[in-house]
Amino acid sequence: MLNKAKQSHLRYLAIIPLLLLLNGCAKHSIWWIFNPKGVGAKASYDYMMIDVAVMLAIVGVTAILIVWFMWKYQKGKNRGTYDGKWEHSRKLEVAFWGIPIVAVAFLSWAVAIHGSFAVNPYNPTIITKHMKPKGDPIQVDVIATDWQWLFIYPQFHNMAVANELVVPAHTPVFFKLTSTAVTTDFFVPQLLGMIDVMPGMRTKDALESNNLGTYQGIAADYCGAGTSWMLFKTKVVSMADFKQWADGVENSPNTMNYAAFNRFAEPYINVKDKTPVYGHVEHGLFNHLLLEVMDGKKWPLPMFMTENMFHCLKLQASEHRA
Amino acid sequence: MLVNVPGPWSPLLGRLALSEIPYTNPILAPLFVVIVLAGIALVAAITYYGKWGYLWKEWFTTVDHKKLGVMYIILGLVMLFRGFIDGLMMRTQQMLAVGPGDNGMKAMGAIHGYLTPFHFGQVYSAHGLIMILLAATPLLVGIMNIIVPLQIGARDMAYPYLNALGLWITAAAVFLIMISLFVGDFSHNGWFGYAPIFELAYSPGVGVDYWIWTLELVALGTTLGSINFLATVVKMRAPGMTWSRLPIFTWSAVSANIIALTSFPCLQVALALVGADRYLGTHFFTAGFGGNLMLYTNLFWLWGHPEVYFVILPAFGMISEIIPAFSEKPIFGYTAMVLATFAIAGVSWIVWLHHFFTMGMGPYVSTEFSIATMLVGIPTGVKVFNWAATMYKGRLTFSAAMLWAIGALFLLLIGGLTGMMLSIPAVNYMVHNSVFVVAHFHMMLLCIVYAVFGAVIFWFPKVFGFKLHEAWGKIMFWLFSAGTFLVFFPMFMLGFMGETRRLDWPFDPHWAVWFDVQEIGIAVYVLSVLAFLWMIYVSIRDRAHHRVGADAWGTSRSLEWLTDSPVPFYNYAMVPHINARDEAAWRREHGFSESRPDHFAAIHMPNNTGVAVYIGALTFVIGFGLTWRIWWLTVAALILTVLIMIYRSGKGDPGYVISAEEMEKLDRQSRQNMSDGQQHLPKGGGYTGGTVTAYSAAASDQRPQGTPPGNSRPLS
Amino acid sequence: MSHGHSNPIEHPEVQMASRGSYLTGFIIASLLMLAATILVSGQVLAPFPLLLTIMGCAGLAAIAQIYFLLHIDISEHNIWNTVALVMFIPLFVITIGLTWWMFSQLYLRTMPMIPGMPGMH
Amino acid sequence: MSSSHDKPVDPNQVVLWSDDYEGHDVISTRTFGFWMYILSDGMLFATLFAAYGVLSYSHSYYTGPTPAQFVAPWYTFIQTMALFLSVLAYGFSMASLKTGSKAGVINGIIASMVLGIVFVGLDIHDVLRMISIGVTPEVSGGLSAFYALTQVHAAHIFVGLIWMLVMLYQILRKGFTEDVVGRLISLRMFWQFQAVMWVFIYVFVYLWGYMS
Repeated sequence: MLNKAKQSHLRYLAIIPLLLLLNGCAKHSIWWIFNPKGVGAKASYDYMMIDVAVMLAIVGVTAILIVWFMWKYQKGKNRGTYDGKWEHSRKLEVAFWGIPIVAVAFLSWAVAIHGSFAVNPYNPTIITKHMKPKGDPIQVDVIATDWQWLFIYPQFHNMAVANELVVPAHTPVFFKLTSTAVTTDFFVPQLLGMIDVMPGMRTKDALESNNLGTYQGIAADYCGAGTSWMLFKTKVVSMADFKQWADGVENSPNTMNYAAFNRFAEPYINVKDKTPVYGHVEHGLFNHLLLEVMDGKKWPLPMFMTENMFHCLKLQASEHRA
Repeated sequence: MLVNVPGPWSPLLGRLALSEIPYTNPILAPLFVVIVLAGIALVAAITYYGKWGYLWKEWFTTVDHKKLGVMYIILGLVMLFRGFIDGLMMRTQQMLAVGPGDNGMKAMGAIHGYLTPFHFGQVYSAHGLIMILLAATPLLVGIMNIIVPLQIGARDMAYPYLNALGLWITAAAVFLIMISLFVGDFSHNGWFGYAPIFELAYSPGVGVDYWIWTLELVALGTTLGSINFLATVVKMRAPGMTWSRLPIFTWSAVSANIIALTSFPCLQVALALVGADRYLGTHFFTAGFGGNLMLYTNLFWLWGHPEVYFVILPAFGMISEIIPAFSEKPIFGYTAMVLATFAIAGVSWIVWLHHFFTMGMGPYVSTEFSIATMLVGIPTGVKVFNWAATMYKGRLTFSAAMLWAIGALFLLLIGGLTGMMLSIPAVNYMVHNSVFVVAHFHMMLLCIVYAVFGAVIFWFPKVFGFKLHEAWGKIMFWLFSAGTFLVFFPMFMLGFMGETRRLDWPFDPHWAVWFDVQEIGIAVYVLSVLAFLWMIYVSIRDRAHHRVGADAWGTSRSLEWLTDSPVPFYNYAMVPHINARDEAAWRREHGFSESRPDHFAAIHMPNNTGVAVYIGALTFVIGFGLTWRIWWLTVAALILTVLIMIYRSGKGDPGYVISAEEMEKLDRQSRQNMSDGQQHLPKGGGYTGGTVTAYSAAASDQRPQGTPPGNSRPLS
Repeated sequence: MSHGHSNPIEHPEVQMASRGSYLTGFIIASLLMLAATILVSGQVLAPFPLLLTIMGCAGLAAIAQIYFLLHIDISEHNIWNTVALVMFIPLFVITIGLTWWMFSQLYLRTMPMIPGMPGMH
Repeated sequence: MSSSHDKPVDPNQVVLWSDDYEGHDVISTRTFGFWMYILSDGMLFATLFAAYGVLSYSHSYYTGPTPAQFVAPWYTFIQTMALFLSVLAYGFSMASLKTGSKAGVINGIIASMVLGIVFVGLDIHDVLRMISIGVTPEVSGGLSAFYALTQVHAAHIFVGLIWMLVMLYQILRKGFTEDVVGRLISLRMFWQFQAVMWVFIYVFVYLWGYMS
């Protein structure tokens, strides 16, 4: 196994030069941040490019100057004139303060202020201002447990799917997020930025994408031993496909009431990448859990899940849960 | 009041049991054996050579700021190595674990790679904590300890005993985190910890307790140190050392210690409240019962961001000393530099929230903290420009120290560029918690490490009287830089690919190649560590050939280069009178560099004391007792600490007096040692020997003829 | 580090103690605290003006104590203490004020079930 | 800008080594350092105040009691007076130090200690009363913060009392040496600073808590 993996690594080594070119045109690029496929991620990318352009101009010139000084004033080469007493110049000092002040002022206005409101998770103006008339926004309630995601679709028979998010294209999707375990981050690199998912608090985020495809979703903040496995695929599909998919899920016989959720929320590392679906979720589960966590409800980790991972993994291997 | 912990507890041993020693762990058990054997060998060697008395009398009980500084630096270097090993383990784990499938080493019990997620969590938590608080901080405090009193012409720090106490409490923290390797385990929640995962319900073991008390001890040690530095600079400056003549490094030490003094209480409170949650069952950071988990994050970064500047400002100070010395020019824009230093220190207090922009506190708060964060870029930019202008019209010598300083400059440029990206909430949402952030702050922290290596090479001859081997210093620089590039350039790339932090299993196979590159980088880093050790060995072996005079580099500028190398324990036989900002350069240019005092006065020196060592040991016991909930031990150690402190306060320290005659003898001896060592060297000595001649020629027309008056006399 | 050999009693920091000044500080602070206690226990004002008033009392009492008791002034022996205090006060304000502001914004957005906060949609 | 290059140096005037450098002022250095510590302690209180501010919303008290239900303003006012009088007594003791009057200093410190003990006694009594009616730090985040702030202050007072005891012994044993006088001044600042902090705790924790 190890050998095989090593071979594949070597194969990749050969394409380093290609990767360095940052080929942004590739359809399934691995440069997720440089290939935004969602409205929010695209806005963030644009702000980043403005910022990088401004800063690179200053930093680049400074770096070139330093290198040039290093070349010109090297001792013994006599390329430049030495002036051991030159330590002050009013003009230069004004410039030294002025350049960064102007740059920071511009960036504050152009990206910090504008950007904060444009991708404000509670009211992202880039989405809400130009909300498409076709199709109502879709609401998704996100509940993070240790270490799974549960996505509830209140408008679709209150159905739910775990560890997989399916959303229609060209349609704003509004998320309400909370956690029943510990804090983590909800993050789909190509579609929308991170937002904290906190127990006892309800955050929001929004997403709109016009690009069909499957994108990786990540639990971006450390939340315990299962963090690396707390992944979800985000599928952006056409509205017709979405409707069809929703019909299928709604007809699933699995339902999730509070008792079922109690089992679901027990610590579980999703090593087999399972995506169970639930045709119906008890109404008000999200709010109920939010309030219950505020009342001190916990699904604590058993000792062996932190202190003795050997035991934990043996237990997981037996796959005692569906 | 006390919370019941899961698992067994006994009054005598608390939670401690033999099963807490991970002797079955295939990684830790052999390491434990190796360390125990090495320890035995070390103890045996010291005993065999009969050095215990020497170590105890000359080092452990010393209150001399230079020796304490050296011990701080040794402590920092050892922990830098430990932190590096942690980094190596993380890189190796990610390289082995990347991609789907089972390409790990099953034997170790991991699903992927060779570390279990829990063990991996401990490794990176320890890595972060060690690198920032137990490597960078002791290294910087050590260098400040040695240099600041010398630069202001003081005999010692304001409170020499407090200085020793700070060292030994820091050492206690180091012992605590080291023992967590072999007894129990360390926190797995990252070096800054997350609420509520560090609550007892989610971290039932002792790891978080180790983490709390280690941090509390470092915080205590550093606060004591910062009080000492500020009092030293405010109250102990030599005559003529006005504020406008204070060397830049001292200025940066002042600003850094203001930050430390003001910010460390926040850390102490934040961790004490975590402790209260875990020990007393309070609800500060719980999700339920009206607690607020983000309050922890807030209080932590309230300290955490100023702390970042606490470590970077002294590094800026070091760069500001090294670049002028090897550019043969005074620093450009002294006043602007000082203003910029304090501007950074001031702004550092209103930016902490950018560590959790994603919390969801709304655009108004985000905007304020975003703009405040960008403001840091202004003084930092000024500093970089001023360093560049210092090099302009200079005469640059690319000695090893200068290379490290310039390397730091370039890392600062990259770190600044990426920092400005991270300061924008819209961009931050995409890369927050990704390895892009990790790469960014490693650029900044490596800027510190570069400055520290530069400073160690720069000031080593001042402390030990001989230079480090230049060529090996440069080889190490290039190896280290290659390692930096190979490890952190891929990390930036991985950040743009969306890899988040702290993944024990990097799930995307496309990342594999970058992890391989990083692993190569780590291997190069290993070579640079070897080069460092070899540099030390070669330098000590050939020390006779690298002896230096007072002005070791021949182009040095600030006051510390006036006194002999190595610095005698009394620092200055007579306290110098300061005439200019760069006193050493001024005396050299005006022909006074050879002048020595012609008469002496009696001086009063503090006695050595073992009390600091005892209190350090007791604080370790307190930390250990609290971690394992051995209450009798904790209480006993606490009471003993208070009693020792009261005893020491009653006994006081009469100190001892060196009479004027003795002083004269000591001074002659010190001078003799120095010139003996230099006999075979060209005049001016050392690597930049030629410079002195050039300078002398340039300055010869200004050189006053005849004997300098007053109480000074020329030597030659 | 040669010690001054003068009598420590004559040190200016000993000599600056003054019964009158301590008494003044005590009386001012006590009266202000008394006033605040009476106002609060009698609930004579509406909550917000009452809050402002007792905040004022606290501020004045603290300033009186700092000035009359701790000798924070610009005399030669206290100037550095004063400088240090002046540097710290903005930090106290920042620590408490910005934290408070931020969490009020956070609560506003993430705790919809609290009375008076916008409801859940 | 720089004075280092421009002015010509007269070799006959220049002073290179300080003849008359008498070393630093031990008492001033000690009190300045201690003042630094006190300000850092103030930062500690500021952080606790920040925590209290965040945890003093109505939902922070969960379903448990709020300060309005258990704070007794006049009881705490008596505590306030005990502390203020203790500080005053210590101030008078320091005024006696000006003349080197051992008896005056010792009497002042003893008076200050007694009043300090009264303060701590009242505090302990108050805590016991609150615990007896079910107001404990485990009940809610708000109460945790309430207890943290008030009891950290009480712990400072306790440390101050031990310190006073040590100082009494040192005065009797050694008289007014430089070290002892320096410590007495440091203790004065420490004690007075606790009064300043108490003003804020009294007004913002007790009185405001009682109001809301």
